[in-house]
Amino acid sequence: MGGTALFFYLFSTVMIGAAFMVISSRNPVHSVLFLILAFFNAAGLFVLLGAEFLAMILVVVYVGAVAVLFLFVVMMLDVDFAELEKGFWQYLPVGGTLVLVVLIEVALSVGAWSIGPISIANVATPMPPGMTNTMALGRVLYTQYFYLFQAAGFILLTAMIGAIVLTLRHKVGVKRQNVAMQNARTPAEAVEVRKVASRQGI
Amino acid sequence: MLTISLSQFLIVAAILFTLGVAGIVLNHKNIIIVLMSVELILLSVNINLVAFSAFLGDLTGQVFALFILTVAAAEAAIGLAILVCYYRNRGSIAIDDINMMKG
Amino acid sequence: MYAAIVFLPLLGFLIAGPFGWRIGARPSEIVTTSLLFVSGALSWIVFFQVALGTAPASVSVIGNWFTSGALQVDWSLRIDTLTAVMLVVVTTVSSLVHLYSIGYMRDDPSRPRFFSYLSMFTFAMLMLVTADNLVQMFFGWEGVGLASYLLIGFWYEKPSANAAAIKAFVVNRVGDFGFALGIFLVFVLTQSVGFGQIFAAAPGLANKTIHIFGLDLDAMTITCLLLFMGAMGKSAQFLLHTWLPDAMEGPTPVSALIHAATMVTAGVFMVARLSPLFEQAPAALSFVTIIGATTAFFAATIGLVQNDIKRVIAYSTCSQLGYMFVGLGVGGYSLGVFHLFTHAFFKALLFLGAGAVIDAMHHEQDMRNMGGLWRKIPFTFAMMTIGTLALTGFPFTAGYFSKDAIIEAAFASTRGGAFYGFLLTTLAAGLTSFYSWRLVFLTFFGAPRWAAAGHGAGHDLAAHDHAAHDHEAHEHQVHDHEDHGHEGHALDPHESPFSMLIPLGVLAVGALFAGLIFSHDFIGEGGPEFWKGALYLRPDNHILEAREDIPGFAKQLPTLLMVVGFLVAVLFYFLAPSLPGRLARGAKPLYEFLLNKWYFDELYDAIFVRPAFSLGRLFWKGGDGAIIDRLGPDGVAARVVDVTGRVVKLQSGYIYHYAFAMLVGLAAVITWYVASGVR
Amino acid sequence: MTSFAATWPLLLTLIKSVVLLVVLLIFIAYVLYADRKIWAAVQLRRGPNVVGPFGIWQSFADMLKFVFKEPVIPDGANKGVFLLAPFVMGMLALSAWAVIPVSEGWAIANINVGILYIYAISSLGVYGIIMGGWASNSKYPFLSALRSAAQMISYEVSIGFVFITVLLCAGSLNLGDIVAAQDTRFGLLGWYWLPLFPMFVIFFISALAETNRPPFDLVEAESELVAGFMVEYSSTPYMIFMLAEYVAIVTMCALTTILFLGGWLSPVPFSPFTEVPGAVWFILKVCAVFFMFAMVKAFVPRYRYDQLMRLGWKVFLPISIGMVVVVAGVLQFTGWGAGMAQ
Repeated sequence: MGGTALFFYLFSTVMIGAAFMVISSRNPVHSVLFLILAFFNAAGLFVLLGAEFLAMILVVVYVGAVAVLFLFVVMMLDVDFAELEKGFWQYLPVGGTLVLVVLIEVALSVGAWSIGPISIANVATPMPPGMTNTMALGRVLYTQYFYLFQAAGFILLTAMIGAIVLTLRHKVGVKRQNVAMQNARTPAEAVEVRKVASRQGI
Repeated sequence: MLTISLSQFLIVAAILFTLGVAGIVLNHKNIIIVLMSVELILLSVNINLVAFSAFLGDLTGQVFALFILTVAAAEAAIGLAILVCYYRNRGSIAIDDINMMKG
Repeated sequence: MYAAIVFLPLLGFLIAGPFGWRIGARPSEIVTTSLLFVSGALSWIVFFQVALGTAPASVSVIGNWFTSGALQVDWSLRIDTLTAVMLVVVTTVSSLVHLYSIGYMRDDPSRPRFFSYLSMFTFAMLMLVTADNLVQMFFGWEGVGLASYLLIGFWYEKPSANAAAIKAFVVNRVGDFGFALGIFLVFVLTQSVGFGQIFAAAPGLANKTIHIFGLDLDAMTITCLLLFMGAMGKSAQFLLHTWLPDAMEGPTPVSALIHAATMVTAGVFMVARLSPLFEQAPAALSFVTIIGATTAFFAATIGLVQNDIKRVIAYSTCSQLGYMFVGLGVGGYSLGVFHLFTHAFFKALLFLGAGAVIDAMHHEQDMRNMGGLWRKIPFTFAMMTIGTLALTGFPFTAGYFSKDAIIEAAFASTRGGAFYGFLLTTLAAGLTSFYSWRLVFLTFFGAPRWAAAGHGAGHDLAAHDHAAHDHEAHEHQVHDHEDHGHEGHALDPHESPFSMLIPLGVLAVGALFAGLIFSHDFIGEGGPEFWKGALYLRPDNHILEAREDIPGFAKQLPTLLMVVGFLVAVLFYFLAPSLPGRLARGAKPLYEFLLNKWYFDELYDAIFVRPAFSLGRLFWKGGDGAIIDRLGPDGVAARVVDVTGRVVKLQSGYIYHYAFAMLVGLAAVITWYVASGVR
Repeated sequence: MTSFAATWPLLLTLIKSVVLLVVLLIFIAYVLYADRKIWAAVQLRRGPNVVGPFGIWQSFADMLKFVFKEPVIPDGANKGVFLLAPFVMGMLALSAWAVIPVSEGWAIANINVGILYIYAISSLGVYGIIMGGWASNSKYPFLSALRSAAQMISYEVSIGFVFITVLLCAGSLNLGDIVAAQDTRFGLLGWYWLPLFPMFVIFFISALAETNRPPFDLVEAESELVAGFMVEYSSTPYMIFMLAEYVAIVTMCALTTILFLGGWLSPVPFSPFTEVPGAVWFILKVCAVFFMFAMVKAFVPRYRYDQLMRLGWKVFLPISIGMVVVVAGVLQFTGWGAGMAQ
């Protein structure tokens, strides 16, 4: 009984608390760290839901890559973050009320949600029994959703190229190592042997 | 096996979503927080998808969560790259300064 | 062979037009001219076979042009005696003009263009005369109009040439509008535009009425009047004549070819071709007679006082076209066509001779600056004299047969307006004689006014705008020929090159003998065998026979007036050279009236041009600017600017504003969703 | 009783974890000792030899020394993050051991996505470094932390592709299954180091870079940067950093063993060798791999930073991607893949 529920409430509470800290903490570095915490707990929720592959991928992609990126940027940009925090409380009453209204309404509408028989009957890709989550996902991904998978790959490629193009700056005057050239050098070119007359120097 | 119902997951996701929205609406200064809020919103969507997937026994939800992860990663990379460019040009990342469509 | 006649000029045009700049001027001239001569030779063969021989009239269909419902239009060549006559006229004059142009245009830099236009004109004219339906005829009609426009404006550097070209084009549009309406009406009445069906249906349409503008009008009369309107425009008849004198801005060969021998006679040809229709509309024929007679007289009066050598001949052309219409109007279609035929020879001769004079005088066109030229250019003088004799109707020359026949027919006819026609044409015969001889005397006799008097010194009579305008014209030409020397002292009139003199000779032969040779066939007893039904006469139309039986005085009257005109001319310009000036001063209002061409240009300017301008300005400023633009594009644009000016304020550029707006929307949607319970 | 039945698995896991932790830490102590001894031997020194016979208590003496020193926290440092960093690092390093099977079935959590878990955990190692470097509020640690983070992320990519080739061959993400897949009648010749030799080499070198071992120890380059991102750390936090580093090194050794050297399997598949407990073979193999680590540290000169990056992105990444394609192609067209069996 209690184990799963316990973990659900643990993960959920920590995640929501961390998410709240993400948007409210004064220091963006703390925000990023709380974001990481939130993702960790979300991964825990995924494990509870039996989506272990996705949980791991969430950690690898979000925590291992995206959050690092955020951290890099936050740390490297020399910004007076205290200055950036002004105005948060000023807008809280209106914005907060509106957000709260939305939250309550959504909670009301999804609170009594149950899955109807029609939905059960219309399952597109049922989970195959006796197969690990990873393998089942892979089977679907590489067959039924192969083109989407390819498209996702292209999106990533585009994003990579875009990010590089946007941020790459070619510095002038930087000496760079050309390994091929170094390897191609022979002693004949590299070393010059001279006979030096005594007391003359070169 | 689960004693937790679907609607509990949905409510958790809803809370996460509203927190993300609040982060965008309330934050008037720091665009990095806005980007992080977007990530939170996407995370809440992923939780919804995975929860439906688990309770429905349908893998499609997880597949799409995977695609959302892809897009979110791309979005973060591009967004931050733009941010870095912007910072280089303006020396600031305050949202108040980012209100023109031309450089 | 028929197709070759028609399409060889097209071939010449296609070679000299697009490729003329590449192959050079001389090859272009040779190609177009030789193709035209081939075409001309073939035309004479056709003439001998079809008109004089026994070859049957034929219609050969080349291909379908377009088909739309009942309207079927073919490209076809209709060859009968009428066409054969026109073929001969067109190709002969055209080929001679081509040849002449080689000499006349020898210094012009854009000769390939000129020759390609000439060939294109010839092709279009041939399409016109060989047409077997009204639409193809209209095609040729517009084609010659286009060529005319291009050739009048050939020296497009001259503003006056451009203005004349535009004037010709616009005035012709008025006529063409009527022609087009006539074609529509014909189609409405007969469900066809092919001549075969139209002519077959024509007798059945007599006395039929159509309901139009709340009136019941005689269908054939309306149709023929509309068609005749086209002819009036093209043939420069009274009211629509104003473009022809201005068209003299074009090079002289063009004047000879287009504005004397061929294109302007298209109206005459059209009426003759459609004789089956006109025969069913006596009222229309009366109108034709009246217009023709008026033109003949009115143009002759203007011709009396003009000083520009080409303009005199141009008004003469106008006048002679009037004769032709009188001939047609009294029912003697063959008379009109015969006069067309002879007129082509002597008028082309006169024009080309005038061109030779102008060439000799280094592009001086004002007769007051000529004089005594007969010693310098005797051959040209001889040719011009022959042309003048033919024009004035000296016995046994071409004009004597054709023109006098028309006057006799007008006397003999009992149709409405026939006597009016007789009266005016007879008077005009005398006037013709006067101004023709005046031209000859001023140009070739008397003291040479070109040697001593510089250019412009001869403007003893009131200088007026068109003289100034001519001045401008030849000044331009002189610019092109700087080496000729323009001032009087360097002027040495010389005989033209052979390429110009040979056509003169050939045409002179035609002018002298065409009437003598062909009058029997065209208008005499040989007529029926000659025409073979190409011209339709109603059974009750006996004008050709009646013409023979008129009283002697009526027969001799034109000749008598011709002699009187000659004698007056001798008096004015040989015996008492001071007389014209005194007369002009004595009857100044009349003189001015004639000199200003009955004030037609001013009248049209006041009636049409100025109101059209002000109407256009009204529409432009008031209609387009104040209403359409203000309420339409400008107004919409201004409102858009206003609205966007306000909307822009919503676009703060701040992300959180947008996010907030989205959140509000989201909240509203969810609230509605929850409240209405939509599941 | 019911509550005991319910909490028993949890309790069992806890006991297992504690046992593993203790054994691991003792093992680490002697790994450290071995590292210093080997290095000294190569350099013809004697190494630690004072505390106890042959200096075998040296590591414990060091630990006591660190623990009893005063922790110094720099002024202006972000205190929370500063103290959090070493704990994050140590915790992550240790948590990787939750899924490593020391012998058949001897794993605390035998999860299906074991290798992915390891990958995720190792990719988090960078956080300890970044947090430590940033929280120190000092330029040198910060720069060092950024370089270190970049280095780790770079080599993680090729490690990921190495994992993929192994996974393709084994057909499972479970570490136990991967070892089981290497259990052939060819003994040590059937382990993956031979068929995947290029990947084995790449993995070994990448593991060095991933753990900041020489010749890739640019982060803390003793002779040049003093201690890299750990400059401001002292006493217990410093010790935990060091501990975490060595745990990570041993983790990499264990991973090399599992992926390429047959885990707990006997090198020759017949008695009496198969009678020896799997854990013994496993520990022996881990020690052998660590010996290679130590030897590399001793005799390979340090890389320059740009050369390091070049090696990672321009040499290893293309080779490993190419190998993924080649291996997948071979498996597809020969049908050798264990994963294909299902």
